[in-house]
Amino acid sequence: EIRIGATISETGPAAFLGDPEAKTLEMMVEKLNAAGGINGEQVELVLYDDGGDPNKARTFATRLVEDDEVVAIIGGTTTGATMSIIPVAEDAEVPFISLAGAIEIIDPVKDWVFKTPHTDRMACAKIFEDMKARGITRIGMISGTDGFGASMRKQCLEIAPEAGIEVIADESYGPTDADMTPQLTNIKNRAGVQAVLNAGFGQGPSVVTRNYQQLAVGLPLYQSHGVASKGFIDLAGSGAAEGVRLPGTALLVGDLLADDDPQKPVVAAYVAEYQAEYGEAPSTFGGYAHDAFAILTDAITRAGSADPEEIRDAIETTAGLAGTTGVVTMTPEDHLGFDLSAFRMLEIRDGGWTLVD
Amino acid sequence: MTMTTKRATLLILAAIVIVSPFFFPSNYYYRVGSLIFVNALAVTGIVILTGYAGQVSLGHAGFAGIGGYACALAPVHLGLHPGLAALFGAALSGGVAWLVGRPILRLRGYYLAVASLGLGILVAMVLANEAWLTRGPDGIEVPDLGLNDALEAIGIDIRNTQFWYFFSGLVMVVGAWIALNLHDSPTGRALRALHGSEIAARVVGIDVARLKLRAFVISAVYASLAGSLLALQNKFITPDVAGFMHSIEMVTMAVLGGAGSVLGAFLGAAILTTLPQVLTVFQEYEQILLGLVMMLVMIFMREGLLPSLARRVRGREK
Amino acid sequence: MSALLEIRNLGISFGGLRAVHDVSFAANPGEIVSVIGPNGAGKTTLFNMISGVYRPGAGAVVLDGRDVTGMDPFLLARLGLSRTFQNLQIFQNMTVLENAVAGFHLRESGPLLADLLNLPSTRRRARAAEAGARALLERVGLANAAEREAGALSYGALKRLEIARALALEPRVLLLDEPAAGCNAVETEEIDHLIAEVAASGVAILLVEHDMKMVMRISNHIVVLDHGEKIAEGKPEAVSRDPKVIAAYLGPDAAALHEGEVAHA
Amino acid sequence: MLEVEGLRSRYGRIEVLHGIDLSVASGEIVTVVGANGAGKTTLLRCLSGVQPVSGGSVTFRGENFVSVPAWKRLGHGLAQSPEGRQIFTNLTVEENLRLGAFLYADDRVEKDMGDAFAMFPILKEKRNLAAGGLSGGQQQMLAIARALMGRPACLLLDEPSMGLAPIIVAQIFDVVRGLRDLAITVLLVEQNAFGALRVADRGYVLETGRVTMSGAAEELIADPRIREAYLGI
Amino acid sequence: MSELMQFLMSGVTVGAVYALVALGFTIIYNASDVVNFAQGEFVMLGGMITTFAHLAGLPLPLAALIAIAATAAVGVALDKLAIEPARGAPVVSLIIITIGASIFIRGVAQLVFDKQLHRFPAFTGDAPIALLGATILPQSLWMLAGAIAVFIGLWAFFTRTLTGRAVLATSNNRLAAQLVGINVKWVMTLSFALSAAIGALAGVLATPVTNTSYDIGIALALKGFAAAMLGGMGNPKGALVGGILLGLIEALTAGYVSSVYKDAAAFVVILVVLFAMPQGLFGSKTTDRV
Ligand SMILES: Nc1ncnc2c1ncn2[C@@H]1O[C@H](COP(=O)(O)OP(=O)(O)OP(=O)(O)O)[C@@H](O)[C@H]1O
Ligand SMILES: Nc1ncnc2c1ncn2[C@@H]1O[C@H](COP(=O)(O)OP(=O)(O)OP(=O)(O)O)[C@@H](O)[C@H]1O
Ligand SMILES: [Mg+2]
Ligand SMILES: [Mg+2]
Repeated sequence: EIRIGATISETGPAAFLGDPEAKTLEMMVEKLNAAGGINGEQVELVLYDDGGDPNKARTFATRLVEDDEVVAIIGGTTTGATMSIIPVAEDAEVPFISLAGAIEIIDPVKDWVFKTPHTDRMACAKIFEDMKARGITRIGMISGTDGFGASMRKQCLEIAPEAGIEVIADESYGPTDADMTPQLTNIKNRAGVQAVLNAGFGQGPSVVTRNYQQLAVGLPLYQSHGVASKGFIDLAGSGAAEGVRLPGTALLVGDLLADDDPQKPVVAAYVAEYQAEYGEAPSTFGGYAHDAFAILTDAITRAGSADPEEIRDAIETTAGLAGTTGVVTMTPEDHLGFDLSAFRMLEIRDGGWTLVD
Repeated sequence: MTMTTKRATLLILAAIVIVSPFFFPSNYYYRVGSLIFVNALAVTGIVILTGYAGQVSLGHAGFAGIGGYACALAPVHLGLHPGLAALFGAALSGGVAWLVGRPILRLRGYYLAVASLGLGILVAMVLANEAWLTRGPDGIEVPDLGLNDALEAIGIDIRNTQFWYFFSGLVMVVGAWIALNLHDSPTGRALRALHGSEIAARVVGIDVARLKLRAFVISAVYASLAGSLLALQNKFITPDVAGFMHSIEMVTMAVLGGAGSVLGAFLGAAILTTLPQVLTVFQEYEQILLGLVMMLVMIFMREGLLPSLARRVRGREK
Repeated sequence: MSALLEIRNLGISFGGLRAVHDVSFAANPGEIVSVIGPNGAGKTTLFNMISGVYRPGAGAVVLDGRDVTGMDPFLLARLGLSRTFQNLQIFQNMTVLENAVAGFHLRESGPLLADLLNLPSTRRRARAAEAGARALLERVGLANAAEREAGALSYGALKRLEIARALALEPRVLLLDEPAAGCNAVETEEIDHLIAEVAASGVAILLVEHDMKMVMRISNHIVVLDHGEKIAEGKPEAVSRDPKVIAAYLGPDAAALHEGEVAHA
Repeated sequence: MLEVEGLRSRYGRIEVLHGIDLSVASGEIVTVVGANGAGKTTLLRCLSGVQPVSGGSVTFRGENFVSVPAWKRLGHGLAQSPEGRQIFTNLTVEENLRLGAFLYADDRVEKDMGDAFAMFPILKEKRNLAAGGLSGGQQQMLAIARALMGRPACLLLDEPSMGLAPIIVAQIFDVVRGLRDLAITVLLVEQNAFGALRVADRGYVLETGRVTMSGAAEELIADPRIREAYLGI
Repeated sequence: MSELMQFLMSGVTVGAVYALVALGFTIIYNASDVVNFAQGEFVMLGGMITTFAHLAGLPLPLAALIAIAATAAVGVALDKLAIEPARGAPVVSLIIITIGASIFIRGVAQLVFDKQLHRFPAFTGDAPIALLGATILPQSLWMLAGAIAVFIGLWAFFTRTLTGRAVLATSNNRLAAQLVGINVKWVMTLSFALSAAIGALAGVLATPVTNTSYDIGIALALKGFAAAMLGGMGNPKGALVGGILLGLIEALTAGYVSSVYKDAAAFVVILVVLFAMPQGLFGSKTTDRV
């Protein structure tokens, strides 16, 4: 029996992200075991809910390595949780695949730490690329003050100059705020703003989108990958969400992918299974967990052993593995394994996703 | 409280720290143990402020935040050793408590609660938003204390989690000792007196404003040291330590255990720290059970666990 | 020579109500000055001003030649002024003994650090205070209740506990607000003796009390308030015969105070 | 009207009433005297239902009262003016009185309030003041007046004269006497034993939780033991 | 000018939510001196039950009514099962019970419903109403009207009815309340039912604007608490004014100063107000004499 550990924010402020992640892992383990496990061995998933609290995440990580004696850890829904798990994983020499966004997780590269989501920096780059293509150079930003929003804001501001984008308005909102019209009014009234970018997840972006329509701002609105789920369109209302662009993964637009796209079958299978199991569409975040689990099982299979060190080495040699987020090829210097091209620019049209390019 | 209950409390606490490891099946238990000790330390501060002096604070996590971030920032920016940084944090927390305490301690009951809540939230916000200094909501690394390396150098080989277990345990026991000293001392009596009747306390010559302030500062130092211990052993800290939920948690631990008692503080911390760990087997029922336990304890042991248990034991002896 | 405690033209209003207006009198060491008057005359309010619980709206309180008007009670306590309350102010969360020990606060308290570390000096001070407190409880007849929780005492016992706590300060001026309320005639007499004893030791005592027998028995001087104003002042004999006082306060039974207990039978 | 047999009550583990027997006939005025801590207040609290009874019985107008909750007892005609006054300090004087007649919503409430104001004119003056702002004696008057607003058939008074000026004390005893004319039964606890015995028909002496003496009021006044122990004569 | 107007509209929208939560605190507080930290969960239940009843095909008004009734029942259950058995416990213990209850209710909601964000349509559409160069959603007006209506109701209840007076009397002096014939248990039950119903109403009114999910309760309870303290706890006027004021401070700070520190600004204002008025804006001083 192979034990794999996970600590995920199934509840708490990041439950929006963690819930589909946990569901995905449970579903995949079940499926894997039904299919005979890895190399003939059954897999046991030890899953804890850290509620997004980094301190708890660390305790659970300790529990996973010390008490449950898992061979690898998946988790850390948020960057904060991830960062406090890292010392445990490094100390105990157990491979750890994070589901959080920040670039610090893998830069500089740490021996035992990997991650599956795009970095925020990549999301910013993708958005800026699209803006440039539309001739937009001066934008207003509004971001959540939670970890996700703050981290993405920071990355975007950092790379904006080299991308040729000028951020001339910079506003924020709290994770539970219910009205962003003051911030948006300020952005709207700032002379020269050509588009607005909202970095955030959960409740905020839908309110921003509705307020945006209420104020009739009329400029292109970009959201981040944090809202990439069908739920967002429902919450914001398809009227308000019409025309919103955001960088998303293949997951959201599975049926629009080219037939020869290596991600197409993976995405189709995952979405179908998830839908069947839970009666709802998976979100990008569930996809992160999917990829993490896929990378891990792939590595264990190739290593032919459940020894943490050998698993780690095998993860580092992952090559051409098609996930929902991208096609992953790891190296000792790259613990993420894909680049910008894995992002697709999406636009909401008629209440659904369409590919921009 | 008599001399003997004081000595008994210390003995029990010390025994728990020393004897428990013999029953630990794995290192993880050291981790949980050290968390209990750290929480108990913070809650002991609440016992002094709330249990002795009757002043409510819903913002003490703010001081834990100051203590924790001091350990992250002072070594980098001021070149302080992380251990000294913890003391620096404690001094800073004490200083902040001293400055804001004077005006807010004039308030009573819920008004004091909301003012201290505001204070805690302000600290949490600064920690989350002043990313140039604190690196924002995603948190920041904390340098190693280096004490267990030092121990290793003199031949005591001890795992990191184990070191932190004993170290936190030691600090907690010292904290308990001081709190117990205070309880029976003239200052402690004066604090309890002003809890009973502020006006009568003034009439017997107690400088109520000054004494409340002292309790506030002392409890802030406790919270700050707890925050430092947490940051140092996690080697990472996020603004969550300063968050509202953490403040509520501290107060809940204190009340659950029995707000006026140091051993109660330990009991409350132990229960609320281990409960989520135990409840993981119930998966999605965890929150429900946690809430249920809190309610049941307060319904059936309304003065908190320890005083109620003590009463029951005494009743049986009769 | 000025008196130990001097009240000069003291006054205060609540909303439109002049609760106390232009009241003056003085008290010397060893003297028992009683303040009497109908309910709502302003006696307690007067005490509250003298002891710093209220800040007077007008006038001055002079203690030992020093103007202490509106000074915080804890500072007044340091200057030797202590009091009991009409509405009991007991430290309910403490034992009877601890309540009494709290009265020793000024002599008992020392550096905070010594208290935190339980240094010998702290222990010494605490021991001394406890011994003193036990002696006082003995004096007010509560010695065998020392270890009980204060909240569990009957009303009359609490009244006496307050007196013990006030005495613990070794005050130079003692304000007693209805000390005998809730005590029967015999118990009242015990309190009489206690007060007289304390006065004899050189303490100036201000007494508010509705038990006229007690007041007449032990007062050296009586001040009568009505509607916040002083309407009479003087020796017990004279005051109790003052028609104004009889009309406003004593009522027709007043005669009984002088004609022995005849009227009672 | 009120029949108490073998009544026991305890605070925690400490029993303070060890089997009290006492009765009050309809229209009677009965007083209970005793030293501090004898258990007088505890007795009255048991009768009004705010203090648990651990043994014995309380019968009011033929009905077993032990299991009747406190708030229902006023409806049965039993009112109390408690020790320590227990007024609603945050409500106005008038609201206090109105709540005294909480059970009623008829015209008599107005009239009773008028009577209360007539009895204690100072309360009328202060009708809109928060009751917590009253002087001690004024609060005592309010407590008595509030109990009367409840239209009791039997009134329990715990030290009604406490903190009142002599002139008012005399008046209170007159009021008690007057209750007899209104056919209101009174159980009176007093430290002013002399005054109480003078208005009462009968009296009980309570010592550390036990009735040690009882009898007609005149007899008790004349009893040398009482005179020495409680009247200070 | 239109800018200022927009900020004010935003402040009123958000403030109405705070006010509704704060008003919900009032009754239980007035009956027992307990700040019920599960009040936010009542708001959540109002929104969630309406959402799911609506999804199940019930018309919105009916769904809302069911939600309010069901939440009131939860309030009664909370009183009967947790608060009443703890009768006589210190106020802090009762507060901890309400915190436990809030965790419990949240846990149940997460099981019974789900962890997603939800919303149902606004009562009268989403077409913004233009006003002096600013816009406001029709639903915001519903919220404001709701807050004012609840305020008037509560104000009348506490000052015009004997039952309201009895509620105040119960917290002021429980013993005396019993002596004058008030069934204090019933008063508590009534208070919990009313508070819960007001909370649920808040959830029904606000969800189309704020969204709802199983875990919105804590944040709302916190803001509502702050608003209630700003206005003066226990006073309906304080709750209304405190709530709206808090919303306005946040909106104006976000608009004119810094959106990052708008919550901080709100608390700074609260601190300043409390320094000057330790009982909040309309809190009455308790008169207890010595
Ligand atoms: N805080 C206050 N607010 C309003 N009125 C007050 C306040 N304090 C005192 N008063 C009024 O001042 C007057 C004097 O009250 P005080 O308590 O001094 O009377 P007292 O002489 O002590 O009476 P008693 O003999 O009944 O104790 C009373 O009419 C009372 O109502
Ligand atoms: N809350 C309490 N807890 C424990 N014991 C109590 C409590 N209240 C009163 N007692 C005890 O019960 C006994 C009777 O008290 P009670 O108050 O009935 O006396 P009382 O006759 O009314 O005295 P007083 O004349 O002083 O009012 C006393 O010994 C007292 O110490
Ligand atoms: Mg008085
Ligand atoms: Mg009594």
